[in-house]
Amino acid sequence: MEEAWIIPAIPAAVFAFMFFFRNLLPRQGDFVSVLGALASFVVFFFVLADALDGISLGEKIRPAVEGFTWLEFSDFEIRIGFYVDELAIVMLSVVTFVALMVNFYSLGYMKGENHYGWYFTILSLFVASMLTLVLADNLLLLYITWELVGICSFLLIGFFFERRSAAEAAKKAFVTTRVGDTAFLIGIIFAFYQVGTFDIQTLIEAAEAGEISDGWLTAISLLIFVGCMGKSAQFPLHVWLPDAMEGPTPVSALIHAATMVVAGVYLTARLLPMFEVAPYALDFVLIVGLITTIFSALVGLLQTDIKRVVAYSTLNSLGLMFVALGAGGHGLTAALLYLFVHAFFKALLFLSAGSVLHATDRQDALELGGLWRKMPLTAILFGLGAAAMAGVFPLSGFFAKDEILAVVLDERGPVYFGLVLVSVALTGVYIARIWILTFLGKPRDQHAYDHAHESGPLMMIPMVLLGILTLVGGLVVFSDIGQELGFPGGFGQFLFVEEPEDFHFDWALVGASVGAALLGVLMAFYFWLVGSGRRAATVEALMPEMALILRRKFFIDEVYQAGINYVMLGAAGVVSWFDRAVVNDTGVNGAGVLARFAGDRLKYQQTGVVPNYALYIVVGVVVLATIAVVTVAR
Amino acid sequence: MNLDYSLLIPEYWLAALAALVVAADLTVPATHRLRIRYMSGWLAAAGMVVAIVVSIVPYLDTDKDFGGLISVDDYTTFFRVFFCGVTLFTILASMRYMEQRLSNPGEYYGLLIISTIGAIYMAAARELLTAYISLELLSFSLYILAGWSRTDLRSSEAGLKYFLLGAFSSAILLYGISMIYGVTGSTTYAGVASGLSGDVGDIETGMLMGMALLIAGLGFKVAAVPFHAWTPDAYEGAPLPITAYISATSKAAGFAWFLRLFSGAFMPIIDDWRWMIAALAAASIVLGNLVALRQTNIKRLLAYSSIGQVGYMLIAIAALSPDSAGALLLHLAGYAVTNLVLFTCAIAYHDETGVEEISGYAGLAQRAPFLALMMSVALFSLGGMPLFAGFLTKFILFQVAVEEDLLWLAALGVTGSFVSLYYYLMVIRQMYIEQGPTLVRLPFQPVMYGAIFLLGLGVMLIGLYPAPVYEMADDAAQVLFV
Amino acid sequence: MIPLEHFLVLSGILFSTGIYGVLSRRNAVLILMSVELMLAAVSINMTAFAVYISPDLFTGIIFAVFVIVVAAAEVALGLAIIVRVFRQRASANVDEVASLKW
Amino acid sequence: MEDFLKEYAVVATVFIMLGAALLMMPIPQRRPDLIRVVAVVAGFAVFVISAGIFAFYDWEEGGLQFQMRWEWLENVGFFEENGISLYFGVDGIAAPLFLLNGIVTFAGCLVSLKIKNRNKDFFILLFVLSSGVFGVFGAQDLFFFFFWYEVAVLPMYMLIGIYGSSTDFGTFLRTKEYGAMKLTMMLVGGSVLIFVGIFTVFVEAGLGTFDLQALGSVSYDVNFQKAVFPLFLIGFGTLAGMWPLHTWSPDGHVAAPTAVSMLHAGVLMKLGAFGILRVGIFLFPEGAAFWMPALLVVGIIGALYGAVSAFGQRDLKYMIGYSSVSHMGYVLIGLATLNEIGVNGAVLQMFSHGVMTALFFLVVGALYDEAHIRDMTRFGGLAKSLPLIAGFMAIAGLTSLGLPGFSGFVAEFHIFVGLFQDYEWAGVLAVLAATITAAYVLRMLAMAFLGPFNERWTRLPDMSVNEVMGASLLFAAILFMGLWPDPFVDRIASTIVGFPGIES
Amino acid sequence: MSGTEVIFYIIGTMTALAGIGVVTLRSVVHAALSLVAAVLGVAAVFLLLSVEFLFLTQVLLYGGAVTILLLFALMLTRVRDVPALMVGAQWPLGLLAAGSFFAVFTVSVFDTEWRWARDNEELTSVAFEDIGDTLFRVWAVPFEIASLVLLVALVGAIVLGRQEAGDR
Repeated sequence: MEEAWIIPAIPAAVFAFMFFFRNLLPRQGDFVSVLGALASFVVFFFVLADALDGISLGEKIRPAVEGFTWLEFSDFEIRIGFYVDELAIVMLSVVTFVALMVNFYSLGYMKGENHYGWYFTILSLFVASMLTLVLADNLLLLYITWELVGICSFLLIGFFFERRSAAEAAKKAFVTTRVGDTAFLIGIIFAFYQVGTFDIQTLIEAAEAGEISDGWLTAISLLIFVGCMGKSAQFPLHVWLPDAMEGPTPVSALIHAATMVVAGVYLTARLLPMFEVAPYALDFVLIVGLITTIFSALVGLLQTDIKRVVAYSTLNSLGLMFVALGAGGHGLTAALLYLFVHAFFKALLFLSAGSVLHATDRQDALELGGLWRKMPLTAILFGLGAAAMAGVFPLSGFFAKDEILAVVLDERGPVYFGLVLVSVALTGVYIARIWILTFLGKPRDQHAYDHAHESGPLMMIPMVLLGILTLVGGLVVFSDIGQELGFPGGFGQFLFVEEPEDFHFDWALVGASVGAALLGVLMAFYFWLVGSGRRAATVEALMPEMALILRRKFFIDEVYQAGINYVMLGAAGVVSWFDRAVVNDTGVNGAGVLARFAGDRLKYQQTGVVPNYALYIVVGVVVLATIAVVTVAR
Repeated sequence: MNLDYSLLIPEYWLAALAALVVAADLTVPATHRLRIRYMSGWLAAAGMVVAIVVSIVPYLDTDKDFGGLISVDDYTTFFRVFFCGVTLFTILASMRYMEQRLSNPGEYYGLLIISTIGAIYMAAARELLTAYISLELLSFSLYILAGWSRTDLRSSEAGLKYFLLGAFSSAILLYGISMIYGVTGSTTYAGVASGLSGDVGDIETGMLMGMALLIAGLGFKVAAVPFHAWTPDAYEGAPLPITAYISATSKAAGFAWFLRLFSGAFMPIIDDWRWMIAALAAASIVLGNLVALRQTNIKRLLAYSSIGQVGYMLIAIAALSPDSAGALLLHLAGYAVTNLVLFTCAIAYHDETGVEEISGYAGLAQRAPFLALMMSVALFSLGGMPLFAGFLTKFILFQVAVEEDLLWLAALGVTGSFVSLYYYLMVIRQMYIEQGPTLVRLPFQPVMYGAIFLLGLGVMLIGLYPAPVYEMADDAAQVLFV
Repeated sequence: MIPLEHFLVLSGILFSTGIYGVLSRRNAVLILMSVELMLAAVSINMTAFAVYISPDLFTGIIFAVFVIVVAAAEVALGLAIIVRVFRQRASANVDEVASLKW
Repeated sequence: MEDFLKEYAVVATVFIMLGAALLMMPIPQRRPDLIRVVAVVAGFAVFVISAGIFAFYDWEEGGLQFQMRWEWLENVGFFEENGISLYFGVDGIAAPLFLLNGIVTFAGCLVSLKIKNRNKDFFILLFVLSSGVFGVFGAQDLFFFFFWYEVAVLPMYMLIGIYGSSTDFGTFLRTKEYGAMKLTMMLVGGSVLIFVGIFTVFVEAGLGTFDLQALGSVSYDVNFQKAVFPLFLIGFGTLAGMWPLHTWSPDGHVAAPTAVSMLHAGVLMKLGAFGILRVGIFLFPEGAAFWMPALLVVGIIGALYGAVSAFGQRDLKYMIGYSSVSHMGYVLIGLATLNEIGVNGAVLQMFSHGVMTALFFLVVGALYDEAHIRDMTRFGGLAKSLPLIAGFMAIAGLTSLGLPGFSGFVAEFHIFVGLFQDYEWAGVLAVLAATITAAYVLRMLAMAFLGPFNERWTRLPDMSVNEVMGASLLFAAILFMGLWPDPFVDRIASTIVGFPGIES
Repeated sequence: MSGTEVIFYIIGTMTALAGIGVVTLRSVVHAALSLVAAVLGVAAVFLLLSVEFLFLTQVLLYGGAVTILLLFALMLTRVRDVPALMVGAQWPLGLLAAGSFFAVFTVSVFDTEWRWARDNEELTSVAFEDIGDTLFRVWAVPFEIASLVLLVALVGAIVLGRQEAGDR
């Protein structure tokens, strides 16, 4: 376990190597990146084995702390330190695995693009940063990697920078998350002044021991959570995520499924003990999560871009995770379980969507349709992912959603439970809808349809792997299966806050959950498949304003754009005007003009006429003499 | 009474030299004169070199007086060298100008040399009559020299204005001297001082009346506001070398007298006259620098800039102390050398092109890089930028003022110097930034360039290694306060 | 005996008159004449002080002698300058000889 | 031998620059190749020496090192023992700044090699500028501190006026002459106050010497400190781009040629902040404590104001110019905290902003020299055809927005932490400015370098080898500090800890 | 009031009037003649102060040489004699300035205690020999300088006054 640092170190080294030498290597060095990801993945298993060595059911693994001081300045110390516990291990498994998958998939998907090697270079940096983020033992290192992840996402989303939309999306992603990061940074510094260190465990201990006043604790928690909101695209900082689909599809998978967006969830989970102590913090998390999850489900209803819908489904999922975290109790377990399985089925969804995109060069579902004939495997895999997303039994998503619903019901009561259930149902609707629009029905764009074909093995292998995991991933909740895999028990017994949680079916809950999901799916079939979507159109025609609002995503982008246009550019305009007119032209030039004006006037005393000059002399004498005589005279 | 005439050898030599130059010019037939180019000039220059040697060698560490009227001490030696040096470089700078635009070289150089005597005696005098008559000697020469040019209408106008105002102001000066004589009963500086220090009661108004008049007269000589008005006109009208000479010698002589008189005679009542000088200084700084902002003629610009410079120097008089005297002498030395560089460059350019307007300097950096460079050096030095003399000398000057609690004046001086940088930069802009009408190189002028180079070295020397000059100045100043 | 002050007042009148002349006259020669008046006032001052204060050294008298000499030289020189200007500009009025300004 | 090297290293930097300038003077204009050789050799030499100074500064020992003193004026006039001495020494604050100037000077030489018109004058002036900067960083005598300070300002007018460029804003024109004059006048105007301050300090101390250490050993009356400190604060602050005395900076930097912008924004502005610290705070700790809240407010305003202004700019150089105002605002904020972390951050930020903004100007200069416009809206998608320019621009931009791994983060983080110690409200605003920085940097990158490729620029060449070398040098410095800040912090801390007026 | 005093006040008044005439008379020739009168009045004052040497010098130099020179100058420069234009535009200011100077001066004269002045003593005339002796002994240097001044004035007058080819 002390060797955990090797896991991020490998992709970091790959990045450094490729940054300088990629163009000297064959194939622009893509294999280096893939091998690096593979190596990380392999090393992860060694670490895992080491961690699991000798722990039994109900025991927590002894966290390993490793690292060195990067910068020391009087009592101010910045460490590069690694902390490995169950939480980190779950995250590591997700990140290393998805990274490997995406690397493989990209070999096929990105073939022939410009800057092919650069893509893999950034990918490696991204993986390295994400792995370090997961392992960081202090907030500052976490923040550093947090930012690095952000910049990688900027570079990757903007990879097709020649598309204006990609450039804009990249910018938007970075700036929006940066807003959250601002709060995060402030929170970190506040925390530093409360406990005198950046160490996460020390902070949690101090919070639990009540060494931090409630006010500070709430402030710190909320500020850090705002950072999480930015990174995990929670309402109202969610706007960047759908746009981020401008990036290459594997990147979307990597960022939106497995890694960057769950960084916020991870951080909240990491600091959950502190959030629990802080007043209001958990409630805030819950409400933000709830808003996001319902909001995104609603917006997802009428979107037609495949990747965008998947993106909204991601928002939806992330919201659910925060709901789970905010619920308290076993929420951590539930959220992490969802995170774990979400990685598989969301990656699967994205990669399938990428496969469609790759094959048809179309992204809008309205131009597709009936593709199952041309791409049956993709259709099945996409459907699998969609079903998991919807929470259909017995796919992995079901188990996780079930857990979350259970937690919400236990901890927060029926109102919240009902709201979550609505979100689940809506999820069923839109995710089924997009699958229907894409793969079923009649082809709407014959040209695209004719050219469609199943993707090559490099892309299909990861998809199939992910499909299998989507199918079976949820089973890790069972104690027996967990023990078979070498864990002390099921997921809830491995990763827990206070006491290990045994998985059990609450049939009423299962019924509600599956019922809601199936209801949603059926509605989708009813409205969009039967009668080729005329019914949906009818419904839409009934309430056009509502449809418009949904299509335009509640106008939030427009509001923000207006904010930037009117507030930021307006402020810039005002400041520019002030700078030019007041500071420069009046203040600086004014002094100069005044001096020159004075010079201009004064120079006319030089009349050229001798008696005038003589007059100056006499006046000078008289003035001097008068003052002297008057002041001294007796 | 000590009447050791050997103390006055340098001045006798100068008088003889003047006679020699005039006589040579008169006697050598015109046909020969053409063959020996610049004959009078070289003769005068060689004579000045001798004069410098004669001024230094026998009088190192001398401290004697001649009949109670003239002191020959370090201070006098300093100014002998100073004035002879200025005259020497003026002569060098005049040679070509004289040949091209003036006539009567013998008389011209003769008058220059004789005026040097006047300047020296102003510095050396310890008595008001001697000083006054020396002043007249210098002034008369300058009136004539200012109006020397026969081809330039402005020249005679300048001579007339300079003369009329000079006569007027010397009457005022004399009236002031008479009042001082009346109150103190003496015209020697020491006598005046003892007449004042014996005074236990209040100061007499008559004395102050006299001082006001005297300061007006001296202020005229050094061109302090409001007695400055002759300066721009005389500077512009006079032939360029004479402008240079006036700006260096006339001003320095005025201050030489100022220093010796005020330290020797008026030190006891410094608190009663300090404000007068301070007021003049402030007015000079403000007016000189502001009006200079709007000038287009290089001579006129330098005239106003010199008015501003006078303001700085007056600060040292207002803050009169042994330190300030040393600082003033150092500043005078730096200022004179700098000004000579500037004027010599201007003359060299004028000799080739006849240009006096600042806009005519456009493109000088490409036509004559050396001239442009040295001119920039001088301008930066005047503007008080480091590496050059101006920075250090002004720094010390203002520092001294602050030592004497004249912080406000020093601050005003620094501000004025800041403003002055603007118009100096405008000249530099013409030379370096603006494109000239032509890129043709100006021919090399060995004499001028040599002189400029030497003077430029002086500017750099004072700026970078001031210790020797400053020590000399300081030694000279100490004599005044024994 | 006449008080010293009375001599001084007389000289003051002459001096002030001279100042007025310089300030108000246009003709350069007349200005020069006014200056002569001022110099005469100086001589009175000097002599009166010399007689009243230090008759043994009579510095003031010597001073007055020099003033007279210088004044004479000044007039000679001034004449030459004025005549020259007059030749060039056909005027000896100072406000007409004012091309140098500003 | 080592002692010898240590003694003369600092003098060498100053006089190699001046000497090279002198050496170039007699070289005829028609031999630009010779000039270039001299320039590069001299630039490289000072780079090596300054790197050596940084490397061999013994931070465990701390204090003044590389000391050398020549008496200049002593026992004459009002000067007493050590009156004015050419006294050089390097402390832990100056050591990184020496390195900074060495790097930027060398990089500036490299990119200036392509100057064809009057390159002799250019290098002479540039080297005078650089020598002044070295002089200030090394000066341990107040007179010479100011002396070199002015030397550094001296050549600016000509450098900008001759080699600069004018900007047409449509409704009005900002000529290079205007920019040059404004820059010079404002900087010299600021030094008027410093002048006055130095006078009063000298008199108040009454030691007859300008030796900075000696002056620092006097404890001045508190009211005197309060009265005099603002003189130094505003005077040096002008050069540091302190709001509202910053307006010379955008106009001046935009008008200046590449190498001059690099040196000026990169190094010269640091002189101001260095002066506030080295002279202002050092001599008047109590006055500083009294005035620092004011500086803090001004610094925050500057940081926000500069960032917002930069956001509104379309001209690349103006954007960088205003971003300099913003970043120098951070430096001032860091100084204003008066605690070790904050001041440490300020010094780090001086270095960081120095290399970063130099890189910015280098890249923009490379672009402008070929494209002849700087309006970012008229570019677009340049990353396609000019990967190097786009890449270095992105690096500079990311450094500027405080991306971890680059130097900006280390510096800004120190400043923020120091700031939050006493002024939480200010800290929030300062962090906000960093966010706006991200916005305008990305806006610029997206506008000019990303998006659809503008076919008009198909034939635009990428950076030349020299420029890439210069940029790489700066990039290396950014990475060095970003990844391994320890050497910097050790050196700075050795002086900051126990510095008068700076609390832990 | 003794006879001397009466004479002094009469002469003083006449001198002052003559001086005023110099600066106010419209005809330049009248003004010049008025100057002669004033100069002679001053000479008379010298006599009253029993300084005969100065009296002689004044009469000879001023009354003779200077006046004639001035008249020459007037003749040489007089093209038109328009009396109305003899006085410049700033004469009221001039009057004010001169008047205030006189006022201040008078105040200071009466305010000052001329402590070096002897009171109530008979004036003794200064012997010519004494003046000569002092002039060449004590004041030798100023005397020599004065000679140079005269020389300069002479040379200057010649150089400036001489008409040469190329004159404008």
